[in-house]
Amino acid sequence: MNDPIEYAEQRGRFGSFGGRYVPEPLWTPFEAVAQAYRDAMDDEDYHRREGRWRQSRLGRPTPLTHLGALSSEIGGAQLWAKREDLLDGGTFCITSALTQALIAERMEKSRLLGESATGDFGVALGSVGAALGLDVTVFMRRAAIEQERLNAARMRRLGVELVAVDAAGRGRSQAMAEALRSYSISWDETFYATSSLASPAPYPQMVGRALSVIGEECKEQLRDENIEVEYAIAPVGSGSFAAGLFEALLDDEGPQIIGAQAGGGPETTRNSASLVRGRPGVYLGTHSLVLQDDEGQILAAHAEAPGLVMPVAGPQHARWLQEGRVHYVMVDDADALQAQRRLARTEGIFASRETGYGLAYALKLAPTLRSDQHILVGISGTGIRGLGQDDEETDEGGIA
Amino acid sequence: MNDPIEYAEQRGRFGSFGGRYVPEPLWTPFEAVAQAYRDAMDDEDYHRREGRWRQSRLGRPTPLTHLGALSSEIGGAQLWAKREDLLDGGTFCITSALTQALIAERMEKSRLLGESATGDFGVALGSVGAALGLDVTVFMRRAAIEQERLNAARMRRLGVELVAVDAAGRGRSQAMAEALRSYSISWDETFYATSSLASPAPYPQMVGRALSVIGEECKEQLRDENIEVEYAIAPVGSGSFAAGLFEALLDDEGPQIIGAQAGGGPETTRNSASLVRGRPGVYLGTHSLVLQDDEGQILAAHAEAPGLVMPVAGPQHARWLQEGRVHYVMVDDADALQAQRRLARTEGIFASRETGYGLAYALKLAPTLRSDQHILVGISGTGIRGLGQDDEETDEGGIA
Amino acid sequence: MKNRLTPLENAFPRRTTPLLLTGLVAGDPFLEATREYMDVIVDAGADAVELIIPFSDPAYHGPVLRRACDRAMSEKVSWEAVEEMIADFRRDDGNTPVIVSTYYNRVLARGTTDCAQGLAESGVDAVRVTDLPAEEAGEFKEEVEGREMALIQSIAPSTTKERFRRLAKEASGLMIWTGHCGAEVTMPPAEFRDRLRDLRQYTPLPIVASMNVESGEDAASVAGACHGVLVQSAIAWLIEGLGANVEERLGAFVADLRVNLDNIAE
Amino acid sequence: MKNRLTPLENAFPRRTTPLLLTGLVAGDPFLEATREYMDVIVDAGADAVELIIPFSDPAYHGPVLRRACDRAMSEKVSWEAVEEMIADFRRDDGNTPVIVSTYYNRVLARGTTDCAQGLAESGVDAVRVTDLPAEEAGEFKEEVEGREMALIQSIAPSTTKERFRRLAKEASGLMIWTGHCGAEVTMPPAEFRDRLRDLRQYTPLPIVASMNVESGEDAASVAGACHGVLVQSAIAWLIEGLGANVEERLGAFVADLRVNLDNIAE
Ligand SMILES: Cc1ncc(COP(=O)(O)O)c(C=O)c1O
Ligand SMILES: Cc1ncc(COP(=O)(O)O)c(C=O)c1O
Repeated sequence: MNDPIEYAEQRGRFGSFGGRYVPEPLWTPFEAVAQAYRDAMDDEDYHRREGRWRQSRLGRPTPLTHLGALSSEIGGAQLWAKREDLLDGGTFCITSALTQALIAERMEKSRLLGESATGDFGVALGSVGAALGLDVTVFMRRAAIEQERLNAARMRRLGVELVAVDAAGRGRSQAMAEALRSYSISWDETFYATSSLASPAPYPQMVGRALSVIGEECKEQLRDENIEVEYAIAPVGSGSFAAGLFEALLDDEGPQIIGAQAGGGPETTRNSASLVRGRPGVYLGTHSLVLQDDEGQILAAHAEAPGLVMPVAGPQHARWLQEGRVHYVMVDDADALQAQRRLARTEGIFASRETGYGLAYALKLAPTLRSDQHILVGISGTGIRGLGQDDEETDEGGIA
Repeated sequence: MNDPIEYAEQRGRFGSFGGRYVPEPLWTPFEAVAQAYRDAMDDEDYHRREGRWRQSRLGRPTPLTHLGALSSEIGGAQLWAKREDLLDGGTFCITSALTQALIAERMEKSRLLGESATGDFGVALGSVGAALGLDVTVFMRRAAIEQERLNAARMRRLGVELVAVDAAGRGRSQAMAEALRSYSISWDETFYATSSLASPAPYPQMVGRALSVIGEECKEQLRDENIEVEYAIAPVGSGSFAAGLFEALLDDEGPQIIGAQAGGGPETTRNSASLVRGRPGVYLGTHSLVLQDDEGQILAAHAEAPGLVMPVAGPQHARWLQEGRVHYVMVDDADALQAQRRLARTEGIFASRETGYGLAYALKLAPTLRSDQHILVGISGTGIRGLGQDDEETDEGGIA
Repeated sequence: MKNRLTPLENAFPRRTTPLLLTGLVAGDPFLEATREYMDVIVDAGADAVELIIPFSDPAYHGPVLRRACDRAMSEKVSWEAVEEMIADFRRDDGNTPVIVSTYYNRVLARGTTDCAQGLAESGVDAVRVTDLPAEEAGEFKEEVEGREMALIQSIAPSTTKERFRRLAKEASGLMIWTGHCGAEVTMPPAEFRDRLRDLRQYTPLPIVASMNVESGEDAASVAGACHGVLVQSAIAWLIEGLGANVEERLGAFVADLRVNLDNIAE
Repeated sequence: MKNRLTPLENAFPRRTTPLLLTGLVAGDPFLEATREYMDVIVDAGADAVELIIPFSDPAYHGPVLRRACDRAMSEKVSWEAVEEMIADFRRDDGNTPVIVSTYYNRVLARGTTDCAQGLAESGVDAVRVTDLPAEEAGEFKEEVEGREMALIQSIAPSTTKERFRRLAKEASGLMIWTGHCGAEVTMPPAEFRDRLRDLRQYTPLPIVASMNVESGEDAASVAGACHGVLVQSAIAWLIEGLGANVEERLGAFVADLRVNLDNIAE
């Protein structure tokens, strides 16, 4: 159990969480993915190729930016931001998409099939798919396609086959279900790719490992800056971004790690805080913490940031919670929006709304610390996506 | 004349081109900028600070990506892309904006004032302005603001004061004129920043030097790849992006360098090819090549890519043309669009339409070369900007 | 070793004609109706009734069953209510096997022991959990089989022969071939026939196919290659249509399936 | 050393009242009209006429003059046509100085020599190039001054005293204080007065202010601090309004400026 990733990959589990809870049609295809993934992990050529692509195409490593202006405005600790908004496509997603596409290539699949809640992962999949000569099909709720016009248009430019799923409610589970159903009849030539850490094995392992490069880079960058952070904070929907940031920093000597979930607000009990309000359960193929009622019915998740709308988190988070290694908190939607806007105004970094949830918590923590202490926040992506829809907001000053 | 940059900076000239052709109210403010800029260049602290910001905030160096799939699809030379689309804000612009903002800070100005044709530079200015605690005012044609909704919305989020200029025609000269008129009564606390290389001294020097980091990085990256390129190609509007890519590669032993300008197409004589169809003249404060009629009236420039709509290029280009160091060509609008789309479909890189002009030329050159020869193309930015307006294009396959 | 002689296994070998298993979503449109449909279906010739306990996110079911679950969800069907209904059915009908199927989260929410106990007490013969593969079933399988119920194993086109043999060794009651995905049947008929002929060598259990059967003809053609059919969506679709005479049409539909299945045995 | 005794310099010292310079965009709305306006303006008391040769992108002019240039642009006003008109004016009026102003690209397109020669031959007294600062003017300045014309130097609020002294040394004819930017006047009146008082020590040339003068009152108030006013936009605005009696109103407006300027001298 020295290396938690290795341990997890062998059993498909993270402590008592994880596993592969899928109907029989999906078992064997996913076992083949697990096998191909294990093979890749043992193959130095694979790691070299992945490393090269990350650097020369995705734009890794991403910078670690000192938020000097914001820190002094708030007073207290110094804030540092890991800039996944500067990756190709504008979000952290492409790092995960690349790994999955490279595994697909190893398996000699000709197509990537995935689901996307916001289109971010769809764009990422479209990019790496095109580069590797793989067809790409993305399932997305029809309402989400209409809302995320920008990402829909980008996917079309990238040649993605975009499949609209008619389903009520927000969040990605419906589109995931459709994608999986389609995959169950096409797995022979198709690779299922997911943006969600809450997925059947080997996906939480595979996605978690792919994204752990985020935290590895941070560790090195903090060393270069000669800094030790007191806190590391990231937003948690399904938790893939957060897991990517946290993994390398989970160390008894390391910082206090905080996963920020959408907690709704004073006027609502609706939230996406699976790791605060959820109970153990099995959903979307994994045993983890799930927002559910007493009868085991899944509750609709809510967050102002569409990327966080998820009633279940990846199983490693359930384990980290259980073991007390990560602290999960709820952040009000309004505070998150506030934090997102403040980052834009004060630092000129227009980050995703998802980012606001982690940042809002950091902004509350900072004043309780000394100015020679440090907080690391993860920026999951740029805020451009959201502009496709809410540019009617003119409350922020019009045109002269 | 060993170092062309140094030479130019001292006289404000590039050979017989360049200079500072401005009315008296602007002379002294620009001379002060020139002085501050010279001081900064002699100040190691300045260079250190600039380098640090570039790396830790802007995302420099940007990757050099081998376009393997496109190269083999085309046949012939290997194509390599310099990825300025991965910079903060999604275009090369922020590198120039940063330098200007840092000079403004040195001059203890409290405001940045600039013009933006597409909003790309406005977003860049907004970002660095916010980070440095400077107010930002951006002048933009009203029609452009309406068309570039995405960038307008981004600027608002960044707290930019966006001033709509009512002016006919495309291109940036009208907005530049308004910005300069406003600056002429506010220079005391304001710094004028420009996206255009075709500007009065010291701007062509300052912007050219700031952006020359693009080519410096390429040189190093090509050395790391152990590659010598036969051609280096970039789109040229005012030519700041291209100058940034070219400067470090201008070497007798170096590649053939090609500036691609918007040439219209078979059905039109309208173009933006100042360096092919232009004659020497003075416009926008600089002596360079200008699209004009026999009476010296400026001709309206045309290009499908708004960033290239410019009837005059930066003075260094005029000099490079005169000295035969760079070859300037016209590329059809239709071919450029084709190239942009092909890059998205084949490589998963959704670049700006401007990029298509350089790439289209590269795609014609490549088959004439051997597969162990190499071509470098510059990607000036992402294509997202354009999606804000033409997402009604459904010709590329709808939603299933 | 678990007890292989569950009531389910005992019930089937008596028949010489193909098996007709019929599914109903419990609580669609309300529980009393389901209870009546059970009688109708059994009277019309079904060999067993599967009761689908509605789940909020029946991701692996096709659109018709998802709509049926949606309707049933608004009835807030509790385990206790379903069990009462089954017990009531058992009072009238001591023989026809009842299979309960659901998603694993509903089982976990109640607790695997309580769930198995409650179902066993109400007279359930077999349990099927859509998203619980054999590899993850350990604990619940013991709870179920320890109470003389079968935990039904599914197989699918993607199941390798090697895996099938492993699954078959541990299976009880019957096995269900999941041969469609929502609507589309996932394997061409000839291949299906060959595959099933092959698989049947490795298990003494009946293999019943879920193949999107919509008519007596469909049923007959599918059952020619295996031991019977499981019909779910077509029944939910009939119930969705409602109208005054839904029970009449339901009975006629099942009777037609029965006749067609019996015909191929002759 | 250049010849300082241009006709322009000779013309002004004769007056004891403030100078009234008036600008017209050549070709707005057509050249014949401009020719007539010149007479009207001079008859009403202007000391000199500035003819603005239209440029496609008069970036450094305010909105009124840019619109005037736009209108004149559609007339495609060539150098030759303007020169013919000036020559015609000179045949009637041998004294009133004529200043030609434009942007440098129009000069370059013709060639600096041809341009200076053509203008000199038609009877022009001074040339003003909006975007040609002293530092860039070398060659053209020689061409102009070599032909007994002045190349008029502008000064502005941003001009330092040190720079002013350098500019004044090289200046000929008169100097123009560019004290507004399109519409807004760029320096408060008191500061303007102080600054001009200071500058006047360093040059024998008259300093005429371009200060967005819109009325006789404005003119008087500005001219109190310098040697006169240059009025452009207000005249272009009058012409833009057109109507039947535009010449009448133009004459009345200039006459009013004249009266107000003459009053302060008394
Ligand atoms: C920008 C952004 N941030 C955060 C998230 C949440 O990611 P995760 O579900 O991996 O926690 C998403 C998901 O789409 C996203 O797009
Ligand atoms: C994406 C992009 N590419 C190219 C250009 C042209 O740049 P330049 O005028 O410096 O040649 C621009 C200008 O805005 C741009 O936005």
